Amino acid sequence: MSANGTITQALREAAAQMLSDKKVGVVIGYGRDEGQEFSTPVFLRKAEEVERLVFDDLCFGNLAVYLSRPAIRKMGKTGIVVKGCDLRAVNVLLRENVIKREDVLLIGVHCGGLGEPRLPKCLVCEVHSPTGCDVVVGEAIEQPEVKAEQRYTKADEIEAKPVEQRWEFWQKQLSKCIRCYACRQVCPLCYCKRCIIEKNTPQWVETSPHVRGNLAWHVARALHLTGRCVGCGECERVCPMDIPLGAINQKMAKVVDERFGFRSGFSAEDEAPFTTFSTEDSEEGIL
Amino acid sequence: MGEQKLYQASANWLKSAVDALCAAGVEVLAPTQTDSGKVDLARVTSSEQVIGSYANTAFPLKRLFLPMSEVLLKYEKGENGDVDLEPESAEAKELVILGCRPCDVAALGMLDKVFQWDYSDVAYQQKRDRTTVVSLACTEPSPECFCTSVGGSPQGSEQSDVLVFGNADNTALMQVNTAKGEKFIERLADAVTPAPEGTKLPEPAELERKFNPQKVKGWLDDNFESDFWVENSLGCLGCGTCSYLCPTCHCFDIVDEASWNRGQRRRNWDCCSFSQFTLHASGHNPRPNQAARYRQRLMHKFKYFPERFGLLACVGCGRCLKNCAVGQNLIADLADIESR
Amino acid sequence: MSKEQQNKSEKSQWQPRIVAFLCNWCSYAGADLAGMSRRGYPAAIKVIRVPCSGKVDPMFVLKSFERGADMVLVSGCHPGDCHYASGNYHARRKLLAFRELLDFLGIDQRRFKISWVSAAEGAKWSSLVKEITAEAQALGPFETFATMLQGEPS
Amino acid sequence: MTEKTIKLTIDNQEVQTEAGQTILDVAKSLSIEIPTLCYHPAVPSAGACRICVVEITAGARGGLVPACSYPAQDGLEIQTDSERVRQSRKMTLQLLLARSPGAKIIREMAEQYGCEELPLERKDDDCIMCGLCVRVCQQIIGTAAVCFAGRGPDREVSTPYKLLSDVCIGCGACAFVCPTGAIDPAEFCSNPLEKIANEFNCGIDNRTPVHIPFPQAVPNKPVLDRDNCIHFRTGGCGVCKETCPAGAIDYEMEDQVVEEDVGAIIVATGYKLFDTKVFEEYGYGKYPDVVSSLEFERMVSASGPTDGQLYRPSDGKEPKTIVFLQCIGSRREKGGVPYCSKICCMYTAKHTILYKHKVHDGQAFVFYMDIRSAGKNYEEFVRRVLTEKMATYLRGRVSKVFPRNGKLVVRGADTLSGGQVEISADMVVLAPAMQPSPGVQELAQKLRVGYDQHGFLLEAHPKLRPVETNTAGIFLAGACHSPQDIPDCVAQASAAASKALGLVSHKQLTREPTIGVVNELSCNGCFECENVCAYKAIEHKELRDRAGNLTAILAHINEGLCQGCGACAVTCRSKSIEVQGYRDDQMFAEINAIGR
Repeated sequence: MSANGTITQALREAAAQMLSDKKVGVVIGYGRDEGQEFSTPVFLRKAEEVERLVFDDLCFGNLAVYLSRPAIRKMGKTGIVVKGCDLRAVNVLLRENVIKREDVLLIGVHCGGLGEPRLPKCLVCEVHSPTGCDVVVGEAIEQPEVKAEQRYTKADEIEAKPVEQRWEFWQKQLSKCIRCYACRQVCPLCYCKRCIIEKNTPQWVETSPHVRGNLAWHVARALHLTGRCVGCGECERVCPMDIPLGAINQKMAKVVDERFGFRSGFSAEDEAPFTTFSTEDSEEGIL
Repeated sequence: MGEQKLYQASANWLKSAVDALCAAGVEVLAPTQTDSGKVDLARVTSSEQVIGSYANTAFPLKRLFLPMSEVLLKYEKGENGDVDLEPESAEAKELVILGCRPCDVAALGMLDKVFQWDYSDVAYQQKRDRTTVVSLACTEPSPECFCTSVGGSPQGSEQSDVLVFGNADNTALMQVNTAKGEKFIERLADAVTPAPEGTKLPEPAELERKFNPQKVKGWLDDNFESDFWVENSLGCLGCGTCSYLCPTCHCFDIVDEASWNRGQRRRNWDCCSFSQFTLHASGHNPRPNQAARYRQRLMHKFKYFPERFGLLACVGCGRCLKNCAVGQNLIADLADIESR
Repeated sequence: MSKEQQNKSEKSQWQPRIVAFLCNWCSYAGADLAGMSRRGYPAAIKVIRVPCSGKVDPMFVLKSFERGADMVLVSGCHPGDCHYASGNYHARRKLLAFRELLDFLGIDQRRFKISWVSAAEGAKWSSLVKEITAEAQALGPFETFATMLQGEPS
Repeated sequence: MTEKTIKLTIDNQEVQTEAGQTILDVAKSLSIEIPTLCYHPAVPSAGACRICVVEITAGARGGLVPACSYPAQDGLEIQTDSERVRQSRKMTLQLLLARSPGAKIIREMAEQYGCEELPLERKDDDCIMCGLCVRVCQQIIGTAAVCFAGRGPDREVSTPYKLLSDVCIGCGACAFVCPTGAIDPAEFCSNPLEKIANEFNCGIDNRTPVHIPFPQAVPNKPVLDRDNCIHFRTGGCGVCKETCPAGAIDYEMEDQVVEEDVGAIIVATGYKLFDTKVFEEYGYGKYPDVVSSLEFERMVSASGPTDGQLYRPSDGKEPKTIVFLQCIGSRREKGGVPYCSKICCMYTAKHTILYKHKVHDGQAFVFYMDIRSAGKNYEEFVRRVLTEKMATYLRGRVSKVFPRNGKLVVRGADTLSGGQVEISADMVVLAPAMQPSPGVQELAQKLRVGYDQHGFLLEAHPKLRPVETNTAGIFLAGACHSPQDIPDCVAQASAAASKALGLVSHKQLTREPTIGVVNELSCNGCFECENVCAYKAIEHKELRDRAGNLTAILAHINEGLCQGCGACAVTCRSKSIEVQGYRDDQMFAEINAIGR
């Protein structure tokens, strides 16, 4: 049996066990829908349904997005299949009191990377093996060293352009945005009951999908995710207009990494960079 | 097809069309390759830019008539306190769309119903009036396509001024449906000749029917309250991708964007999947959860719209299932409904 | 008059619009002191008082650009002197990161200034405003933002 | 009448007293003076020196007895100054004089009793072998570091084997009690105490570890300097406690951090003087006769270290020529401070008068920039100094002070005559700039009040709120705010006190309503606001449904604690916190007005 096949089997067993033991009200995992280019989320309520569960090379999604969804929370304790990268999002949710640890049952999967060719995020993944899960399935995977300069290559690439070209680039990219908000909806950390975009007294961000409004929206999104974004790349994957949103988030991740030595989601106990400060922070550029 | 006329076009018809139209100062939109590798309608000035083989464009035609964001009027408060109102004047320039697909064109019929129902929407109608739609019959439907399930056809000519049946050797058979279509043919000049009497249209591409909308509606009529809505919407994230890429979805929001003394009123797309779409000022939300919003979307397309206008609000283009972030599958959902 | 000269004179006619968010306790008081000390500074600056530089949301800055500001300044107490103990430290983190974001998106960083001006620094305020006004004048209108709507899709 | 009451007669005065007292004690109570050397009230008497002898004429076996140790008895008749007594004392003193001719007290006593020098071998040893030091060390301190050693002519007070003592705790009690000043623990102690400079007198003299900090101290009571007190350093000594008649010394008392809830704070941290050492050309710290104005002030003070005698620190001679230099650091952008220290002109004028008062034939010079004498009667005061020629005022700066032939040469410019002047002076007095006390910035940061680049605290408004700060309830008085003289300080202190009373005399406190408010409809309960709140004003509010089940925990802002800084509002991503008065719609309205 392939590695993924073994994981699938183990996941089904674990899910069946916890569902029949009534330890959880629902297990969120991946399922296969032929005709889809990725494995889609499935929500299992009964042990008999576990055959729907799979783990394969196409489990791109970050299921942690569902942890804050009221419809899911109503079902009781949630079992959720998490890759190492997804776990980083869970850590942020824990840190921000969105979920309580006792309300989730984490089913960790050792994951060496997804997609063919591998997704860019998988190439620099530093959490092949999830830690702190309740159940872990699969064989532990050797964690290759990731150098600091590998982490933000996408942002680096854009940064290398002169400022005028960056403006042109983003003007072109952001003019495509149709404000479907898929980037927001798929983000596990965009859990606000009321998004800033929906605050209209006053209107923080223009809702019209013109460049000015789009720029404001993506700036707001980037700022709200600064020091929080775990780089799962879902926003970019789901963007129907193929805007390289991940690069913006990556830029901000780079900023907090370089300025404050902070990387999000590696622990639920971290202090987020924008909720704390150091008197030693850089003063450069202040008049 | 009584009034329809058939023409034969030579292999260089596309080049002639683009050249002739551009020379006449007509704006031409045709499928082109986007920088991210997709195919989408864009302004062209040369037939070189036009992409030949594609299942469908990334975006439906809708945004040409109901733009994502459209200025309806502008206003400015003068020194003396008077307010100057200036309705936005629509582009009157003639526009020809070359090579859109029959499903997207058919959707215009639904939009027409909405925007000309009790009041003729000027902004919409002006755009409709200036546009000639030259559609291209489908020969290779994509796996997501299901126009036949909703009463369409890979070579449906509904709302299309000219329907083109392309051949492998780039020659084409053109079916002209309207006066605007006639004008287009005239512009092609030598590149077209009337088809010989008795020329037959090619057989439409085969596309399996995946559900029966009548049966679906039957179930919808009786099952406003059903676990189906909750169970099938668990994965839905509530984004607007399906609606915004849908050729028939037409909900909009009107906003004023004003600074100190001047501003503009805009019509922007909106979407019933958004949690705030029906949020009342009181704080009450009649569609309080994603299940209710998902139900609304299906009900609107397959029950309410047909009840009001006698048309399904779905043309089977398959964009919603192709682009859904979580793989929500409308065909599967409707097939499920039918099986209930 | 040559075209160049004309442009030049038009440019010197043109007054930049600089939005300044000043914390109530230091920079606003510093600007006040400049006035009381009869130290002049260019009227191009439009002051918006905030309780603390830590109250300046980066979106305020962006909004100012949207509304036609050619330059935005956020000014607070010197580090360690915040009336609210740490507001300026928070501001420093957020605003400098925000400035990097603007730069990344292709927006000229020179359009967004951050400064520390204490309540005793009327002279610094006056010279700072003169300096940045001259810079804004040299940079010219912030057309990047002013013309952004032209790229609107149809 | 109890048995213990006894009656005796001293110098024909009848006296009733209790048993257990010595003749010396009784005589003291009658204010009859009996000279002593080896006696110290804190140390048990030994009758060693025989200076205190008195004559018993009746009531016991007659004869000479030492008053310090002979018990008072019923019926005694005593003469303290009879011929016999005087003869005895004279003889004793003649012998002591031969041994210790250098001891001041012996010389004085010997003179009093008309002693001539005897043709004896002079010992030239100040120690009179009274053993008071030995007794205090053994019986009071309990250390026994020194003792008599040797026999006969070799007898002396010494440490064992005359080695440096590591037993000696360096308390100095021996030296303190020694009548002749013959003993110095520094000579035999392996760890002697350093002299403690008297801070109030600018270190001109020394003080003991127990001291009254300054003459007008409130309360005017001695304090124990723990860092220097031998008891706290070694656990020994304790003499002060033994000898304090009021029993006021308590070594167990600890410094306490006192926490008080107060309604108002008045900051009156005063000033320090500019460190004039940075101006090497004036030679302060290098030449002992260059002193600061504050040192001069102490020197000429009647209650100062020299009892008002003015003499040069270097050689103790009276300075006949003195030069005062003003604006040392003041009004000096480079190396100094740009502001005027305000008080120097006036006190320098006063110093010239004081100088003239002390040294009638002395000559004073003042180098000044301008004379700033704004204030009631101030100009008149300076005018008097000038017209009465108390000092010669020279308008100009001094470029250098350097020694020459035992004098200090002051070289400077006289800008009025346009020439260079050189004054050969005995003493130079510098008037340093006034600066805020050290640590005032840290204090200001704690109190969250502003300060300027010099460290002077900022008032809320220079004209309208001069004694208030921007932080409610904190007021300023005195030189922490700016250089001020005494009347200004008093006026400001009175104003600050009135403001503080005005604040605390109300039952309810009125405060600014500009505080944060949470919108509970959109609050996510992420509590990132809590992390940025410097005032711990964010509370956790539990929301419950009608059945009492917990439905959510949301942020709530404590109205009393919130100061309205708005850090939470910016941190809140869902924009669920707004600061009243600075609401987002208000902010945006202001921003919108730019496009006007």
